[in-house]
Amino acid sequence: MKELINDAEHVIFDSLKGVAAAHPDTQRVDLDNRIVYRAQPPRPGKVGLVSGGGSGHEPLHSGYVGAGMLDAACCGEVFTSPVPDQISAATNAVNTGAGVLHIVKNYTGDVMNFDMAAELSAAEGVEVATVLVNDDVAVQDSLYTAGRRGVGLTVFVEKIVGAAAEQGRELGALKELGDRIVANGRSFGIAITPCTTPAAGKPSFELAEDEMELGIGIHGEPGRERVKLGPASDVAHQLVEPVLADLDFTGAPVIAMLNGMGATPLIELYLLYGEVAPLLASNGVDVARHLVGNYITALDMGGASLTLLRADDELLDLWDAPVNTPGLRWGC
Amino acid sequence: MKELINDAEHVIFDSLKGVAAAHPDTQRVDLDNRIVYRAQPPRPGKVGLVSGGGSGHEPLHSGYVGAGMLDAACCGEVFTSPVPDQISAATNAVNTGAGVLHIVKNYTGDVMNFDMAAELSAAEGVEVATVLVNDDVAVQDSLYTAGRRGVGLTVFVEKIVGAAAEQGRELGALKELGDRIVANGRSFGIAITPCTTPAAGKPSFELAEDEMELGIGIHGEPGRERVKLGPASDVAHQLVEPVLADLDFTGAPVIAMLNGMGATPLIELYLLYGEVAPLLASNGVDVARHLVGNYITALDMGGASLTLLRADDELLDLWDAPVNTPGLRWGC
Amino acid sequence: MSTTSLEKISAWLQEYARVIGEHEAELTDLDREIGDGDHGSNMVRGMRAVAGLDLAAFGDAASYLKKTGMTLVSTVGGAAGPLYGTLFLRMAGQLGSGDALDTAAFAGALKAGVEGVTQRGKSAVGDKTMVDALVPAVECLEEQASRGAELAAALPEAAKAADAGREATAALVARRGRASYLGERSVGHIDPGAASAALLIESAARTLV
Amino acid sequence: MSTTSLEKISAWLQEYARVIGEHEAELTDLDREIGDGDHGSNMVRGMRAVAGLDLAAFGDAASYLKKTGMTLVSTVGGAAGPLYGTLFLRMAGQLGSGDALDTAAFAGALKAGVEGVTQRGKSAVGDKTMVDALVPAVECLEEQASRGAELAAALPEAAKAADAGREATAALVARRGRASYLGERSVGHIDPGAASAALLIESAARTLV
Ligand SMILES: Nc1ncnc2c1ncn2[C@@H]1O[C@H](COP(=O)(O)OP(=O)(O)O)[C@@H](O)[C@H]1O
Ligand SMILES: Nc1ncnc2c1ncn2[C@@H]1O[C@H](COP(=O)(O)OP(=O)(O)O)[C@@H](O)[C@H]1O
Ligand SMILES: [Mg+2]
Ligand SMILES: [Mg+2]
Ligand SMILES: [Mg+2]
Ligand SMILES: [Mg+2]
Repeated sequence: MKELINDAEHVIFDSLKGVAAAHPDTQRVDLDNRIVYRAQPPRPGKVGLVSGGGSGHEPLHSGYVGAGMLDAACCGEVFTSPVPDQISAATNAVNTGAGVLHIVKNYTGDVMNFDMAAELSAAEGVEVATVLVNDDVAVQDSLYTAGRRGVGLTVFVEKIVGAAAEQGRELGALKELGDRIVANGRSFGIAITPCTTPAAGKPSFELAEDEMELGIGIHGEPGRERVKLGPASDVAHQLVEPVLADLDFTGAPVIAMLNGMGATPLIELYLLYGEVAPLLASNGVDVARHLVGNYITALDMGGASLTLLRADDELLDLWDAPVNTPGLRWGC
Repeated sequence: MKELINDAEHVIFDSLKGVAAAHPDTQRVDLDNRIVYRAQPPRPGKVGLVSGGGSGHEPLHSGYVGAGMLDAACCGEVFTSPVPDQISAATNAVNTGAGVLHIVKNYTGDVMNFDMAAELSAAEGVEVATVLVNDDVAVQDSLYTAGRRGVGLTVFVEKIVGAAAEQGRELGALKELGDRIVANGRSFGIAITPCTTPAAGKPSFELAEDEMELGIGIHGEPGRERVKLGPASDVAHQLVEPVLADLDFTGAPVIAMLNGMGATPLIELYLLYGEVAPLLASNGVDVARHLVGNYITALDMGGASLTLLRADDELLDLWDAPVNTPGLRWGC
Repeated sequence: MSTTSLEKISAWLQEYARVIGEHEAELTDLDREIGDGDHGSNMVRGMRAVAGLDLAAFGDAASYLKKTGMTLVSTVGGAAGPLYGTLFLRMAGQLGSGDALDTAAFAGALKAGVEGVTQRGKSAVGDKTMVDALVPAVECLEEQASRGAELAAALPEAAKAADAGREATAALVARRGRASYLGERSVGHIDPGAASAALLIESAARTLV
Repeated sequence: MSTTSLEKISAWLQEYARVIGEHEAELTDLDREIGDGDHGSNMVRGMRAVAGLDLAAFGDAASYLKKTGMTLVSTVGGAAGPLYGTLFLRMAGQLGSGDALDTAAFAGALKAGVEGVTQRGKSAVGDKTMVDALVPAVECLEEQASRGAELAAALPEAAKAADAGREATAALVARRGRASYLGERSVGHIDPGAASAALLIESAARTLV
C-alpha cells in the first residue's frame, strides 16, 4: 500500500477536509455527512441536482459541485455507494420546493441506496426524480446482468442537465433531458495498470507487462477480456470500435471525452487522442466539442475511456453554458 | 514499459498531434518544430512569452499556452530541453517588435539551449530577456551545484507574467516582475513511486513499499534523502517545513499550490491539502489563493510538491486576471 | 419475545461482528477477484456499528433487529448495505414481540428477511450472490422445523447448507451485482456476499443455542 | 586539410555513432542512476543525425566537423547537445582547412573543443562530468605530440586516459549538471557524459589511424 493517507478508515473524511480547505469560496462541506454543497444554496425555484457515489473517481462527483452543475455530491467510501440517510439529507437540503433530480450511475449499490433515499425524502414531501446513467457498452444490458454500468457519460449529464437546471427548467423536463443524454451516449474503457484501494492495499488485478484489460469500469474491476497491449494506434481502435458499434454517431454533432483513469500521464492521453480523433473523423463522426483529461478516474489506475454523446444544437448550447466547478470551468 | 504510446522515439510528435486535435480553437501546433502557439498571434506591441523544456511535465508548458499566459511553448523530448533552433523559431514567431521573454527552468540543459536560442534570435534583431526560475529548496544554491532547480513556481511565473504581458507591459518590466516572483517563491517535492520514461522503459528508481524520496525534482531523479513513508500528516510537515525554513512567508498574502506529480489520485492530493492548509495557517502563513491538482508533473510519478509565493496586491490582481489555457482557466 | 431472545440475537450479531472482523481480508480478496475489493471493509464498518449498539436501549429482539437493519443501511453503503439492512429489517417485522425463538420462528423470520433481499436485489438462487447461501439455509431450517427439530440442532445443518451454497457459487456465472460485468470470467470464484452470508448462519449456529 | 582527413574524421564519427547505438541502454542506465535517464537516447538521436550527413557536401574536415556540431546542437537538446555541439564546433574552428591530421593538430583541435565545453558548462576537472574523461585525453595527446608520437600510437593512450577519467568519476561528488542535485548520493556512480566521452576517444583510436 503506497498512498498519501493517514489511515485507510478515514480517507473520505480526511480528504473532504482538504476539499473544504481547497474550495472555501465555492463549496461548503458537511464533514459529518460527507456531502459537498455549493457555497450558495440554490436560488428559490431552481431544481436541486444531487449526485454521488463511491469515492475514488475524483474530480467526479464533488469536483462538479458548483455553478452550472451539481448542487450537492454525496461521497461514499472508496468504490462504495453512499448511504440513504446521507443522500436524503443532501436531497432535502437542496430542495427549494421545485424538487430534486438524482443523477445515479447504474450500479446495484448506487441504485438501491439512491432509491431508499428517494423514498425517505419523498416521505418528507420532497419530489425526487432520477436519471440512471448506464453508458458502458462493455457490459451487456440484459436481464442476466445488473445492466450497463454508468461511467463517463455521467460527467456530460451533470454538465448539461446542470446548465438546464440553471435556466430554471422543471424537474420533469430535466429528467427527460437526462434520459435523452443517456439514450444518446456511450462509453468504453481500457486499463493497462490496476488500481489499489486504501482498504484492500493490493492491486485490483495483476496484469503482465504486455497485457491490457478491455472493457473495464471505474472500480478496478477486471474487464471482459484481457489482450496484448499494442501501440496506441491499436488501442484507439479498441476504444472507438465498441462505442461506434453500439450506436450510430454520424449525422449529428458529437461531444467526445477521452478520459484518463488516474495514473496515465497527460502526454499519453494527448497521444491517444491524436489517434482517436482521426479515427472518429474517418468513421464519419463530427466531434463538435471534446475534453481530454482526467474527469472520472479509478484512483491510480492507468488507462483511458472514451465517451461519445450524439448531441444537437440544444445540447451543445447547454454544454457551452458557463460552469464554475473545481473539475470543469469555462465562461466565467 | 507500460505506456499508451506508439513507439518511444515518436512520443513527442505523436502527442503534439493529439494536442493539435484537442485544442484547435485556442492553439496551433507546429509539428515539425514541436512548438505550441496560441491560435491567435500576439497583438502588435505585446511582448511575446516563450517557455518550454523537456516534455513529460504536462500540462506544463504547452497546456499554459493561451490568452493570459504563454504565446508559445517549445516541447523537448521527454525530460530533455528543447534545442536552440526550435526555441529561436518560437521566439522570432511571437516577436511583434516588443521583444520576447524567455521563462526558463534552471537546468543546465535548458539554460544552455535557451541561451543559444537567445543569441540566435538576437542576431536576427529580436530583443530577448530571460527569467530563470530556481525555486526548489531541496537543492543547495551554491557554486558547487548547478543551482536550484526550477519547478512549481514556473506555473506562477507563466500565469502572473502572462497577465502582465496582456496588459501591455514592456519587456524590461516583465523581466523584473518575473525576477520578483522568483525571489519570493519556493518549492519542495516528495515522491512515493518513481516514473518511467518511454525511452528508458524502466522506473527511474526503486522504492520499497514503506519508503519515500524527499526533495525530488520533476525528472524522476532521486531526491536528496530517502526516508520512511509515514501518514499524510507527517508528509505535510515534510513538505511545508523546508519551504518555510527557506523564506519568511508571514505578513503577506501567499499563493500556494499543492501539485500532484502525475499518478497521485486527486483524493489523496485533497487529503494532503487537508493536512497542509492548517499547518500553513498555524505557521502564520495567510494563503490568499491556491491550486490543488496536477499542474507540473513527472510522467506517472506518485507524489506531490508544494509551492508558495509571497505575494502582494499587484501579484494577486495579476493572478486573478482572466486566463484561458487547457491547464488553467478562469475569468472567461 | 422474552429478554432471552433479545440476548440471544445480540450474542449472534456480536459473534457475527467478531467473525466478520476475522474474515475481513478474505472477503475483500474475494471481492477483488470479481468485484471492487470492498466487501470486507464494508461489512466490518457495518458490523462494528451494530456491535456498538447499546442493548439496554431495546425492549425486545424485534426492535434490536430493526435497529441493526437501519444501522447497516446507514453505515455500509454499496450493495451489501441495503441488502443486509433489508434482511434484518424484514426479520424484525416478521418476529412478533412475543414470539419464542424456536426453529419455526427463526426460520420464518429468516425467510422473510431473505425474501426482502431477493425483492430488493431482483435476484434469485443461481445468480451467484448472497442469496445462494441464504436460501438453502432457510429451506433447511423450514424442513427441520417441520420435523420439530430444536433450533440448536437445526442451525448447524442450516450452516452446512449455507456453506454448500457458498461453495456452489464458484461454478456459477454471475448475473447480479458487479460480478455480472465479468460474464464467464466470474466462474471459478466464490461470491463474496455468499461468503459473508454463510458466516452469518455459522455464527447463528454457534450462538442461538 | 586533405580529403583523407575528411574521410578519417567521418570514419571516426560513423564509428562513434555505431558505438553510441551499442551503448545506448548502458548510458541511459548510468543517467537513470544519477540523472534523468535520457543520455543514451539523447546521444543516439544526435549521432544518428550526424551519421546521416552526406559526406559529398563537405569540402574538408573542418566544415564537416562544424556541421556535426550544429547537428548535435539542433537534435540532442539537454545538457549534452550544447556541450558536444560546442566540442565539435570549436574543433572545426581550430582545424585549419589545410592542416594535416597529425597528433599535434588533433590534440590542438580537441583541446579547443574541450575548452569550449568547460566554458559553456562552467565546469572543470573533478566536477564529475564529461570533462573528466576529455581533459585527460587532451593532456595525454599533447604530451605524446610533444614527444613526436604518431596519432595512431597516441590515440590508444589517450583512450586509456579517458577511460581512467571516466572510472574516476565514480568516486566524485557531482558539482555540475543534474547529478549535482544528489550531492553525496552521486558518489559510487560513473557519470554518463564521461562514459559517452570516453567512447568518443576510443572510437578515435580505432579509426584515426
Ligand atoms: N442484486 C443482488 N442481489 C443479491 N445480492 C447481491 C446483489 N448485488 C450484489 N449482491 C451481493 O453483494 C455482494 C457485494 O457486496 P459489496 O462488495 O459490499 O457491495 P458492492 O458490490 O456495491 O461493492 C456480492 O458479492 C453479492 O453477494
Ligand atoms: N555543466 C556541465 N559541464 C560539463 N558537462 C556537463 C555539464 N552538465 C552536464 N554535463 C554532462 O552532461 C551529461 C548529461 O547529459 P544528458 O543526460 O544528455 O543531458 P541532461 O542532463 O540535460 O539530461 C552529464 O553526465 C555530464 O557529463
Ligand atoms: Mg463497492
Ligand atoms: Mg534530460
Ligand atoms: Mg464490493
Ligand atoms: Mg540526462
